[in-house]
Amino acid sequence: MSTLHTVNKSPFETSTLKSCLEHVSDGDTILLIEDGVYGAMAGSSMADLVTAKTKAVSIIALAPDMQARGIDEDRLIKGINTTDYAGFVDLAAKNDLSHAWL
Amino acid sequence: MSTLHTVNKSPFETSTLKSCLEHVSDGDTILLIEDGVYGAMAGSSMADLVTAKTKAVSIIALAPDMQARGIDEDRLIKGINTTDYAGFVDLAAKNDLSHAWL
Amino acid sequence: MSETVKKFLYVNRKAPYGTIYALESLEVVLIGAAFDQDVSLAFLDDGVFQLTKGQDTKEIGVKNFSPTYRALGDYEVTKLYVEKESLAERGLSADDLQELVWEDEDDDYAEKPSIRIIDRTEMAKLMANQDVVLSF
Amino acid sequence: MSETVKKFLYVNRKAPYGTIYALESLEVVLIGAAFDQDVSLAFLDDGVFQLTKGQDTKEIGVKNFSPTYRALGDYEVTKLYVEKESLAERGLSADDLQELVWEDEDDDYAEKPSIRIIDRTEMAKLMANQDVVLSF
Amino acid sequence: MKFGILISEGPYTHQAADSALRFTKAAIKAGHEIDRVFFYHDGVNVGTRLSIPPQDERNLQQEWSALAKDHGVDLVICIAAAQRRGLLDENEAKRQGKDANNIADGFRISGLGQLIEMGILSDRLMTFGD
Amino acid sequence: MKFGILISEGPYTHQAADSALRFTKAAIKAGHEIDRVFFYHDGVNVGTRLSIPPQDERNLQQEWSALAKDHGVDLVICIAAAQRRGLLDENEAKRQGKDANNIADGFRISGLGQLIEMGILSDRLMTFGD
Repeated sequence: MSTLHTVNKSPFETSTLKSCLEHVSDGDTILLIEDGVYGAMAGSSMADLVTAKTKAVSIIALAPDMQARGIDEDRLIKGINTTDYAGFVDLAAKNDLSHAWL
Repeated sequence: MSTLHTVNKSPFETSTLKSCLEHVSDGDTILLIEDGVYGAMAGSSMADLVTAKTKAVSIIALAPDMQARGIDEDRLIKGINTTDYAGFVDLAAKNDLSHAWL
Repeated sequence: MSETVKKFLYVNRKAPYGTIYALESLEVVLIGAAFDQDVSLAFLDDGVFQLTKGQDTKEIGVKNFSPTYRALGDYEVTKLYVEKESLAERGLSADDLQELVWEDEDDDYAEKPSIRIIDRTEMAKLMANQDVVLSF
Repeated sequence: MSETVKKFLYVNRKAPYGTIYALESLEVVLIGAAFDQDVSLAFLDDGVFQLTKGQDTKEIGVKNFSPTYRALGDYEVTKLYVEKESLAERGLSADDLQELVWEDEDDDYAEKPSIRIIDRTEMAKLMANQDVVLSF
Repeated sequence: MKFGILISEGPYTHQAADSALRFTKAAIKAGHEIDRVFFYHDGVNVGTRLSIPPQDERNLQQEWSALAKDHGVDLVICIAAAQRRGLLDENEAKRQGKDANNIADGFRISGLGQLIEMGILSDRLMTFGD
Repeated sequence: MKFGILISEGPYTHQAADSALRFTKAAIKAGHEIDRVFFYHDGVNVGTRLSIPPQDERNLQQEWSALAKDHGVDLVICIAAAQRRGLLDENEAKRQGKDANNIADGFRISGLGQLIEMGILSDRLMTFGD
């Protein structure tokens, strides 16, 4: 059993990403979408918290939402990968369960 | 010149109250309304931050919103007062400017 | 469809009244109860505020839906998991919550508590062990 | 009405695209420019993300409105205050923002920067010294 | 004192439209003048006459329409925000080739300039949103 | 694989309805089946035919209606949420004594049971909200 968690909020505005990070199980995937992609940026006040989880869970940012917000790949925290909508669908199919953190 | 700041978000869900507290001027008033009234509760993880501001600014919680959420007056941080909608109107009239933190 | 029994988890992370999500989530739970699935409700973060005692919405003109949680037992919705850490961060304890019960027909209709206080690790396990998660 | 000149401050605290507030705030600023008031824009918290360079919304199907900020100078909206601490908390610096300019007709149409980076104390003072605050 | 009210969220989903209504009633009761109420963002949805809230709940559109009737409060819906969200009056529906309209009594559709004007002419501008 | 999609926010105000649309298109392209799309909370407002977004912006209602037409996607609007927010079909308008309706082609109004059923019958339920 593994879960795909989606987070669509900025971690600077809401506590959603923090709560998600505290409730994931090892081997799960967190996909950052919409304003959630800001959580993937290196050098922010949230970066340490996110970086600490990149070993236990797979953290991925949705590239279309990054591009919309002007975030280059080289700005991402090390260990965070990107994907597109096709990859989003694959992640949803591959994991047993999807959990949207709203 | 003094400002009435209104905050309608839970401080546990969003950073709105924190940002408001960091941008008020001495002598201003912060009125907590809607889910913002949770910021007035003693004993929470936010209480120290709020308590620290009760000297420089007047912090007030809207009683109708407290009652709706089952918060008794004796649960409030010391130094926080309450008012009703008539008092809300008075505060808006008495201060020179209103600033809604959304 | 009667043969499929799935584990449904309703995740409640939002406070009542400021937004409609808590109320409309409860409406889904009530309708969903008719489908005979294995239903659990999770209350964490600001969702724990949904269950507090003494809510009185007269002065804000919004309907008080907190009594409806007491009806959940009659709908055989009997597993309400509340996160301990979320309560503590908000200065709340179990005593601040409504008493919610259900009648166990296998145990001479004994009244049993519906609210189960669990810690964050248990909450994470609960979330991992579902077929469908509905969050609002 | 031409005699009344009020200080209007538009407060931008939200990121673009995830919600429509940034775009619809900008639409108010553009309309408001015709009223010859004393207009300032404040960008703090996630509002600083509105001004970043290199936004490309092709893949999400939403209109890219970031070029519109470059037109503000032509509307005589020339005071865009950006909070330093908000940038730093997000791992950003002034270099990550678009270059926005206006032409000063009193100075031989010299191009001058519209963005002014200020610290939190200055932002608080700016907010205190207004006649109308519009936040979206 | 003259108040202007800005409502930025739709009815029922956010409490903002309720809070604005209670503030407005209290201000009128205290003898203040409500210059105008401007509906922006999802706030435009307050002005639909097609909503049917449950019978044991408040009907925000009707309460606002009553304030317009009883106290002459000017209820203005932003045209740009309304078009995005499908809130039309008869003229707009005709002009846009739509076969129906849904605006309620007491509301009128106009431009964003009415919001700026409200900011200039009122003594205090109050915002209720999310 | 069979996907069910839950949309909880209205069009334009939140990106959720856009993200859901792009996910749905990508899933269809990858050969998956979209069992149903259920519109709840302000999501019901996606289904109004009266919206007129600016010409240089996307029209979400039309894109969803096209998916219903081209791929048989079942677009279901929650009746309780729709009544609160003023989204009606012809039958509902008649039944409730309203003089207009505003639902778009390809959408239908039904009960919350359709959401639960979607959860039971689909392999994965995806939620897009705020």
